Amino acid sequence: MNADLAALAERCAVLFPEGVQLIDYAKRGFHLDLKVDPSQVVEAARLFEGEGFAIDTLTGVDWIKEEQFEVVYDYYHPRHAWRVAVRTRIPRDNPTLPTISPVFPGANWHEREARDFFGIHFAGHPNMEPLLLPEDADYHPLRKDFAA
Amino acid sequence: MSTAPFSRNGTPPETFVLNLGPQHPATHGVLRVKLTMDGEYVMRAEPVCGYVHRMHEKMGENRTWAQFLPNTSRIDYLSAMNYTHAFVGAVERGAGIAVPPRAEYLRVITSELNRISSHLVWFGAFLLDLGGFTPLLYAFDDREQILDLLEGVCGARLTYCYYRFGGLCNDVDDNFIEGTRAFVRRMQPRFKLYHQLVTENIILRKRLEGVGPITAEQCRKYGASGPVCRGSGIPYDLRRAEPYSIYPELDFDIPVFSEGDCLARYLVRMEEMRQSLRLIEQALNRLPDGPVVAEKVPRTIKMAPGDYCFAVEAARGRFAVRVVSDGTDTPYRVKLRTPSFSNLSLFEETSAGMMLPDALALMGSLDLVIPDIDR
Amino acid sequence: MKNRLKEIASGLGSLVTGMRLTLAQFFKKDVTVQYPHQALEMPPRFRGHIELVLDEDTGRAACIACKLCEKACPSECIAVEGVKPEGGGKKMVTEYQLDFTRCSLCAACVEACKSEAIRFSREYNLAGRSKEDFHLDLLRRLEEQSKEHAARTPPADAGEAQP
Amino acid sequence: MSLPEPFRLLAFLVGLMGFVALNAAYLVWVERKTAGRIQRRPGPTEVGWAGLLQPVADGLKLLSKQFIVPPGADALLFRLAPLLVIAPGLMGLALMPFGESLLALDVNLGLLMVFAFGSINVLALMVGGWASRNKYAIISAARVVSQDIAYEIPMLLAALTLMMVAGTLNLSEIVALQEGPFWRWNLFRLDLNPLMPLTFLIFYTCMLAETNRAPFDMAEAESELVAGAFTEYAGMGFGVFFMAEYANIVLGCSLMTVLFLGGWQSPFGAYSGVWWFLLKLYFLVFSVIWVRWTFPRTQFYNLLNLSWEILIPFSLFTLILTAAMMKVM
Repeated sequence: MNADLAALAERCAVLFPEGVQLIDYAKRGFHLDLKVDPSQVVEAARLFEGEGFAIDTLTGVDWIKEEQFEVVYDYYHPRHAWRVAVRTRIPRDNPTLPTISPVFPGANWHEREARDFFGIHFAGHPNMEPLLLPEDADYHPLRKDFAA
Repeated sequence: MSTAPFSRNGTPPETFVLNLGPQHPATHGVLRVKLTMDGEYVMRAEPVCGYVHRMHEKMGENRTWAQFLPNTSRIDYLSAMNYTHAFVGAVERGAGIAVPPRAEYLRVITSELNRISSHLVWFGAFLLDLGGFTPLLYAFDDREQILDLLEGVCGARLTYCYYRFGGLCNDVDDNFIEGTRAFVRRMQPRFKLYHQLVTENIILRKRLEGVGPITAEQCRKYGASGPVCRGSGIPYDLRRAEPYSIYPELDFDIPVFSEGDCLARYLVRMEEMRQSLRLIEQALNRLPDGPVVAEKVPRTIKMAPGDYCFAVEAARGRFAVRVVSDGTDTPYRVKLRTPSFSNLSLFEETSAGMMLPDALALMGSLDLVIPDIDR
Repeated sequence: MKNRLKEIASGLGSLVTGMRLTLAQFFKKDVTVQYPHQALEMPPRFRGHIELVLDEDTGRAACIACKLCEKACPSECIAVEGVKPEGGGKKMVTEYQLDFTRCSLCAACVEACKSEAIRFSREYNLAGRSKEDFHLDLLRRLEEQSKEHAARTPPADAGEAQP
Repeated sequence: MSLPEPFRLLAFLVGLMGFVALNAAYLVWVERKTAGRIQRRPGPTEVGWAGLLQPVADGLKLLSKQFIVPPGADALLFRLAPLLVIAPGLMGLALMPFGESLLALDVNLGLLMVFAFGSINVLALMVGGWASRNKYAIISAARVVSQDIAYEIPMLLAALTLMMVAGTLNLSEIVALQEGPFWRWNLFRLDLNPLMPLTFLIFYTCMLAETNRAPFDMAEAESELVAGAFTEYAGMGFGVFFMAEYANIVLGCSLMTVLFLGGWQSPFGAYSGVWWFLLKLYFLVFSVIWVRWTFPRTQFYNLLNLSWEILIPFSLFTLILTAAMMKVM
């Protein structure tokens, strides 16, 4: 099983020079960790979509000390049960990322949720209204500097 | 199966917007679906959620690890055990706490009991959506047995806070074990009753066969998991695909149907209840003695910085907790990946062109729990 | 045409079995408990709201107001005040407020308490007209219970003081 | 009891209204008790002994509620719909031969009139649904129309078979013809129509669909259309719709008793009387309630296919078969 996983890791290392790590599942809960430049997000999504991966979720983390948002895309493979985490870092002041909803329509809702909680704007997203917060919500609760 | 005669000889259909309002018998919770209807046919269904949004993820950030435990059983109150198992697993994985075998076995037994009680609620509510009222009462009659068992063990009936980091909060007593064995014996004839009364019923078959087809491709594109993707031919069950706890040691099989219609999802869940019974029986036979909680569990959890995931096969599908820790005693970020969120996201695409009762049958077969969507 | 007839026949068959089953259930005893007339017995580990434990020898609450439970509670519903008696010895609890509207019954406080001073009561008939009804003063409740308990001391009650 | 003509009829009609009101009230109690028994729970027990006063309590509650006409609704039609719904039930029962002389109107075309009144029910539900300007009600009104049309035809064909077997449309004569032990009843007259039980089954299914009951309750599908055509009705408006539903059930079941089970004829030839009629009637009503609490709801297009593809061909076939048998015999 991990022979093809290692092969996949090589292919990613070629495409995404920033960093590919094979992770021990028992320790961290996923198999492959990928650091990707924000502009290559769609390319990574297309690569995994081609490999037969499914979209799992999109996690935003607010690293306020480094003035950065970290966005982690999770993909899993229904047949081989691999789990891949693709990470990107975007500046905190005007956080924008290209949308991957044409590749994975499921990401549409996850991106709207990230916009609600962090204010990350996804360029090219079909309808960027709030999903879980009221329509007129201009606050972003999951930011560390959000005063309740 | 009904396909909509949308463009009658070219003239655009005059549509009207029907609010399957936040308060509606078929939504089983506070979910609003804006239906653009052409007569009886649904042209576009747009779920509007957020009515039960409580921001569990922010609560995770300003409570210590142990204080977040009660939240986990309130995200999806129907499979509270599995959800606590995921959070407790993530913290144990991060802080490196070992769990004694007896605790692992009891976790599997209580999680599977919780799965059966959740499927029984789904079975009753799904039949209610289709107009059959009586099976709901029979299902709840069985579910009462499970609730009494779990109440005897941990004192709560729905939002159990039973698991702790490193094991359980207290051990089970003998009448829990006797009660569970009696429950397993009692369920066999009950399944036969459900099978004859409901599964073989011609009206129900006509109501579910070929209704609401979801393709494996759609499941992959939207990340649908649990019985929804197993009904469309994807044999992805976390207890086998990403084994955790002692599931690898127990032998059970994963029901998979490839038609992808409401009947397939219905049969998957009915078969899953039988498999859970098998699991409980095996786990009960092999229940080891010994402590129920690890010895040296630190009062305040210290975890190396970094992020840790733990995923669990809840009743509705894959529930994953991603915990990001910065070494302090409160989590830096708690991400809750809930199955109903992804399962509902494919409703818009799959319900286009269906009639209203079919669309509601499809929504019922997705087995949605609304607080699970909004978190 | 042939299998259509067979399908209709099997369809009718399934309808008849359905009717037979519900008629069979019709004649069975009902399974429900008529709540106001009959009440269920709560299991020993049932989690009602927490209550203070009566310390047998001192006749007062066993709580030493160490505030461990107050710190452990995720939703800050416990407020404890204590005072150190002049003659030394353990602190005495003077005030124990529980805001039961926010409590999620997670047993964090009961487990945090080192001196076994609080436990879960088996109260479930908790109807109240306003939220203030659920700001419970556990100390006063304990005193009332011990007074009641003292009033009918002769019958050896199983230590389960029902208010 | 020989009152002059107009007063006799008046007394009968008042008696019938009392019968329908009592029926509507206590059939609700029977339904809730039966549903309870089937679902292994006791049903209403608090109000009065074993809940017997429950219908009275419901009635008082409905009477005390205000009859609100929703804004923008067509006030006249909104108020007219409940009247239109209860009328056919009453008029249909007026033609029913309850006993030897217990008959309000002895009309030669009794069977035809009952069906004529039966079709007003569709109009009333549609008017009620349309007039309350509520999207759910409009959907349900549309469903009622297509459902009842689809089920009127097989019902008429089955009634036609009966008419050929009995040779007359006068209900009391049909009952008189079925005199004698129970194998003289039309249901068991296989010599005239070997498929008589099938016609009985078709008639029963169509009656269920006509009264929007059980597997065919598409109009008032509570889990989809909230309350169907009478979502917007409150107070006695809803009460009348409720009463009309039970009046229609009683009308349908009594029609079947008259046509198939020999009306007030006793099964062993002697002591015939109105009690046999009521016994058979309430057995059929019990079966309608029993069916409701057993089956889920059919899907709309299955419902129509069931009628156009199965019921109509079968009833046509029995009609032709009966005609052939009559010719041969």
